[in-house]
Amino acid sequence: MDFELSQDQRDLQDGIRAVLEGSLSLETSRGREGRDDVVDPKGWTALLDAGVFGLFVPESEGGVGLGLAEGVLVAEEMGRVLVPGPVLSTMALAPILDAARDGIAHGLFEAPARGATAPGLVEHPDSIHALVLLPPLEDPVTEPTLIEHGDLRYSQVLEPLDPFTPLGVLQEPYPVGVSLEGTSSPQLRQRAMVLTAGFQVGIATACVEQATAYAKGREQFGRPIGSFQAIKHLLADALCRSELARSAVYAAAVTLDDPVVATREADTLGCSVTQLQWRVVAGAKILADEAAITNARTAIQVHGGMGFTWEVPMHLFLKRARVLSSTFGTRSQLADMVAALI
Amino acid sequence: MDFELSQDQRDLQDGIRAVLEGSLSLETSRGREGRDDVVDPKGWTALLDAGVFGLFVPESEGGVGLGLAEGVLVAEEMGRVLVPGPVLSTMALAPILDAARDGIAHGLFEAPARGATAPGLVEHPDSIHALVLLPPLEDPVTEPTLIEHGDLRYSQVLEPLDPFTPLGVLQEPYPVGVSLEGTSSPQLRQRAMVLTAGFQVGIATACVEQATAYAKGREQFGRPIGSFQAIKHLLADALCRSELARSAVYAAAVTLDDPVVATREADTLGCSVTQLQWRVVAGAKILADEAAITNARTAIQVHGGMGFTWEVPMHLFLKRARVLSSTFGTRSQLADMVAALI
Amino acid sequence: MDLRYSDEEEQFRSELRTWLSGVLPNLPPKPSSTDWPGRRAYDAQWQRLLFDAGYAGVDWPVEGGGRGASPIEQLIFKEECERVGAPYVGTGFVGLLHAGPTIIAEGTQAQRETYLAPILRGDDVWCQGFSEPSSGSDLASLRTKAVRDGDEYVINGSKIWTSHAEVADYCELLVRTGPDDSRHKGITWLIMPMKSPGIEIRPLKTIAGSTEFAELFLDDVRVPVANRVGDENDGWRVTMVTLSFERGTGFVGELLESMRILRSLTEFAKRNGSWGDPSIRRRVGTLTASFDALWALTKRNVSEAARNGVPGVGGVVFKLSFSEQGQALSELAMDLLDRAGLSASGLNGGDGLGDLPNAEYVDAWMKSISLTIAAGTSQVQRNIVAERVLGLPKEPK
Amino acid sequence: MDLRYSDEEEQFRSELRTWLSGVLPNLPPKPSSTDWPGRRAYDAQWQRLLFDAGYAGVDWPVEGGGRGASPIEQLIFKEECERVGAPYVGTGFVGLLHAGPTIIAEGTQAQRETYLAPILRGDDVWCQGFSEPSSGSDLASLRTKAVRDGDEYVINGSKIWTSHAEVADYCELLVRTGPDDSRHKGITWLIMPMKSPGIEIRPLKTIAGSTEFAELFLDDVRVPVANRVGDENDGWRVTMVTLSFERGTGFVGELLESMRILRSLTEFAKRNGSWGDPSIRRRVGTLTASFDALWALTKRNVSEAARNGVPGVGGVVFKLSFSEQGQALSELAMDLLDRAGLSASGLNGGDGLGDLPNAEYVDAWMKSISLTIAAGTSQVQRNIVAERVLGLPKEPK
Repeated sequence: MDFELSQDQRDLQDGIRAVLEGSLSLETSRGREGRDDVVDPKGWTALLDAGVFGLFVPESEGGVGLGLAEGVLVAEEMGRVLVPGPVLSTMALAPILDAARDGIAHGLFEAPARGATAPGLVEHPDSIHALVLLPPLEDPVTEPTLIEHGDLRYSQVLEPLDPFTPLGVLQEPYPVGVSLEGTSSPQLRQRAMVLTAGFQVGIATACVEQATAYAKGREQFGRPIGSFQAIKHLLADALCRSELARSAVYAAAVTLDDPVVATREADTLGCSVTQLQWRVVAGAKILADEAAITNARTAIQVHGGMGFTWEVPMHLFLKRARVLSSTFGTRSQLADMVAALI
Repeated sequence: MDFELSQDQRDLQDGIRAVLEGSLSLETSRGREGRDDVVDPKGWTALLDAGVFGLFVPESEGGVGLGLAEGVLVAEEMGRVLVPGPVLSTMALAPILDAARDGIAHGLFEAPARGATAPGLVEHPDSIHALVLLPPLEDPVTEPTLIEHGDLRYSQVLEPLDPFTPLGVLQEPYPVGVSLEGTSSPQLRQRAMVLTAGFQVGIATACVEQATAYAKGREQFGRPIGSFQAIKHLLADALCRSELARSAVYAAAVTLDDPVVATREADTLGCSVTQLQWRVVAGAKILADEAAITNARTAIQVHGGMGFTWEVPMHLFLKRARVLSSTFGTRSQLADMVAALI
Repeated sequence: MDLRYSDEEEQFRSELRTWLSGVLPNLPPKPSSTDWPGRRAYDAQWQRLLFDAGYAGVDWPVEGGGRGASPIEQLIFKEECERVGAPYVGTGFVGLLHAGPTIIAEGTQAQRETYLAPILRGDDVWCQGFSEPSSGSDLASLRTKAVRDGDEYVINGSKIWTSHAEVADYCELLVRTGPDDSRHKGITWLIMPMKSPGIEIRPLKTIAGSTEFAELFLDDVRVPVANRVGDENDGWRVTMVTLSFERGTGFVGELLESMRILRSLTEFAKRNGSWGDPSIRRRVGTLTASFDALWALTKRNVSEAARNGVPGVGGVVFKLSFSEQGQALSELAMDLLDRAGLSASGLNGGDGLGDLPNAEYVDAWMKSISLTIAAGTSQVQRNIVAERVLGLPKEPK
Repeated sequence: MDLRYSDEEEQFRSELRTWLSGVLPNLPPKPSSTDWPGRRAYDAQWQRLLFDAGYAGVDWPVEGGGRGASPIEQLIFKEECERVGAPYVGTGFVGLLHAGPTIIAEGTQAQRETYLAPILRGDDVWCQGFSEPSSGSDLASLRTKAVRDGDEYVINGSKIWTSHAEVADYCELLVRTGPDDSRHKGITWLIMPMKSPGIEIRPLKTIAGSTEFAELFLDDVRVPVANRVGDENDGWRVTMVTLSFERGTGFVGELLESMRILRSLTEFAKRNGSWGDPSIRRRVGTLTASFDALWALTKRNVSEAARNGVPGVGGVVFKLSFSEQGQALSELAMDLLDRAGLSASGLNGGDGLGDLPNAEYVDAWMKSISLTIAAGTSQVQRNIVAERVLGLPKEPK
């Protein structure tokens, strides 16, 4: 057992970070804030070239042949700089769809739970080539369906909360798509959840780092504000949240990757492997969502009035954290799920 | 409108405080810690002489003729020094029972809600002359019944959480008591709730005061621990909790005392006077319970290791706060009640 | 501990109600939040109506041209206006609540004659130039420099968080006239006409996407010495005097607004089915209790102000508590909206019961983030409670 | 990021399991928590069993007589023992986890030969004399004075929070040998035999009513200079060296115990009907996620210790987070117990499903209050995270 990153994993992390710094820094991305098409083609190509979309595709099929453990590292790095666009869905779909592994953007959409009154909001409607529709959570059997972009009917949302996440309201009834035969909806959903949680850990981490840097430099009352305990303790708690969430996300990724680990752990807890998988995935996303949202709030608070300005990017972290926490289960829904599994 | 204390009220407050300092200081009471009879006869007589038990009895009947506004002030002072014994129930019952107004100790016991699995715990079983049984909350019609002490069957609880609150487990079925004709169960319950909330505010306040005093005197790292922001902010938040709860408790008391105020406020909120009364009483107890429990936790934390010793009395505040928060509705139950009223 | 209003107070309320019910139906529609000239005109019209009815400067002393109402009447005034949705003070905010009272207390007779009446009538709009990019919580470190040149001060520097700058006629400005390190002892309070050359206004976008605020850049702006309120280098005291006008009614509008939102949220929860979830109901119940308590605390604060002139401890307790509860309310709203909270514009909920309230709630959520920051961060407020109320020792420097 | 155990690790686990399953059924019943001699005898017997099986000092280096297990094996050892409810280290705590490792690292050859083997065999019990009434968070301010007199130190002062003092043979004692204001630079680490004249032991009752701890009053206690570990005035460094033996497994027992309590609470909630309340279920779900994450964090910390010798950042993160989650767990238990939480002794719940678990939960609740205090308050821990991990500047003094 060695739950630290391997050298290969560290190299991957460094490599992705370098690619993002070069092509998709937050400063670069902010140039496309609020656009219906937030995806910078050059940045997207850099992700493709770095192997992000082929990450989960076997080497025999021309991919990188890695697992979710590596996937969450990549997602985390993307979260740190708030990479815009349907990147997580395209990554998650790559093992299933040839087009996605070639970097052709795809969206992933959960059918609302029965009785839900919220509108069907699809992300990046103008940027995706097709939309994969997941059946509701309570249906683990039905396979996902694929709807071509041309068949989608949606109205653009005028003021999306997150300027990096344009939205459309899907018109009902949703078009009937093509069933993706042989694809497990639960597996796809879990993959998307873990990647989302990884992105959230990146957000949570970036918030701690940037707020810490600000607290070291900003002076009030003749000293750096980071020398006040009130600020120190806000940031210490934030670090605890991101580190705890990171542990949960890494463990969830490894548990999904490695059946030996899953079997042994399920055995220890006295549950089935399926139950264990849902438990660790849902638990990881609860903590990652909480860490991202709360750390972003903390980062705004530490920045004081400046944190409340549009110019300082802290609000973008908070808004994206909100977007991601509303996908594939909110914290309440996931807590219900975990409770139902024990 | 003048929501500050009147001069008479301030005098009452000072007077009661002097009586308590003289006869029922916390140091004095601690001498009877853990006894089945925690009531010090001298202290009890001092309360009787000070008019505590006749507070709500009309002057024409030999009482003091005051209302709940004054009642909560008295309860608050008693909470500050953790007066032991069935004092709140005896006070609450005094307008109904001649014996109670003469200072003969009486207990008040809520019939458990339907389906409840918790044991029927009666407080101070050895000290009370009789027990008044309130019908469950959902029954506003049935009158309370009185059971003489001799008819009670109970087993003593060996380790009550609060050493100032001895407990007995009532054996079922409970004896059939004498109906207190003409007595409104809801009114009696509300009176008991507001007095309890007042006592909790006293606890919450004492915790802030004592922890503040400790933080000024205790030095670590070469300075008083109260000069560290971490401690300051714990105490500032504690003060906010007790002040907010105090406002709610005073307002609830005045609303029950004064039908003109109740009618106008019900009118403003668009509800009935009965609904308004339950709303303010339940709301006050929610905040008072929360303030007492959380401030006691804060006080222990500020005292550090010493706060975890039996010798330092902070744990007694916490334990009593827990006892009182479990009577006449927990915070969850009361929040349900408030929500049902709006 | 008396919550009954006196006959005089009831009469004040009843006359106000009658007047409001007559005047409100005839108001024009509210301009869009980005139409600054429209907003100024709308607010000015409302202020003129108040003026003509004798309600302008209800909290101002009579000698300043106000109504000189008691703190209790001020509370009634704010409560009644809020309950019927009367216009807010809007662009008149700084003039009516801050600059005007300061000039009454500390201005010269000539200044009073010049500036007070146009504020009361709604003719003049004021803005505030206090905070600076490098002086937020620590206002006494402000750097905007004023150098005496004959009968004028020549001012250079920048200000931030200035509301309504685009339409303001005057700015209440704090400048450094003492040495760089003079802190509280080297600050002067000036009236700066906004048409003075050298003022650049740059709108400051908030995270809610709105531009309620602006930055001011001052480049050799000349202000007559006659526009100084109080002595040179005595501006800190002048500013503190203004704070002492608070009568405990500062947040009445925000509190009643929050209570209204909580009611509408409750209705929404009942419509969309989430009322069936006890944890939602309990959050609503607990918030209701907290807002009721804040309303009771407001009455305590106002009563204390009526007795002693200032609201005492309760003011900062209110600010800290309300900031938390206001954020808890908006978090509840976002949780109830779920995915609908991802848009700040209207969305159809598809529940057959009309539009979702999402635009309003999402906007309120974003604005609520500033509750623990604006007008003194909660961290600074907690220090104030700990040191000034509880008497805990100051930190070493 | 590999959570598979190696074949060697699996074999270690499997042998341990076999041994535990053979030895546990034959243990005598546990003595009452107040029977100190009984507890000492029970713990000594268990330690002797471990010793004979080669598991004594599993985390000690081989040269100290221990097993020299890797951090991963140490984790496995603690996990397996906890899962089958093997006895805790109990009165052997200070000797095995603290004094022994310190003597291995810093003691003389003679000290090693004298003290180590009896600890491993369970023959000697040690206690700790570090904290003082006036030195809690700020240990370096300790005042217990040791004055050299020939070949002895003469010691006066008092110590607090000393576990198992009543049955201890030795005390690891920190004393001031430098000037009063010498702080870290004037502290010496001594081995004090508990049978020395001049030691008074006074039990210290905690809020849970138990006397796990005692105060020590030292009146002219004489300790040979030969009992000094490390140089005079170098005791602070010796103490810090001991801390570096932590391999990230420090809280494994407490964590697995919390997970067990959460499972039993869940069963209780299902029995008593409160499982029907979604807010209860969600608290259980969220706590489950948090404890699972803490378990994952433990594995990260142990892995880092296996690589670099120390667990790194994760240790203090674990302590802070676990303290909060442990308290959240016990608050949940108290909420579920409702009125039954008012007694720390057994009560019949009257639900026809057997006794309530109240005594256990109430006791756990009271003890959980110390989580944010003992072994470094959360306030001190947050400072450590902020300054040592995040690199934020220290406060002015």
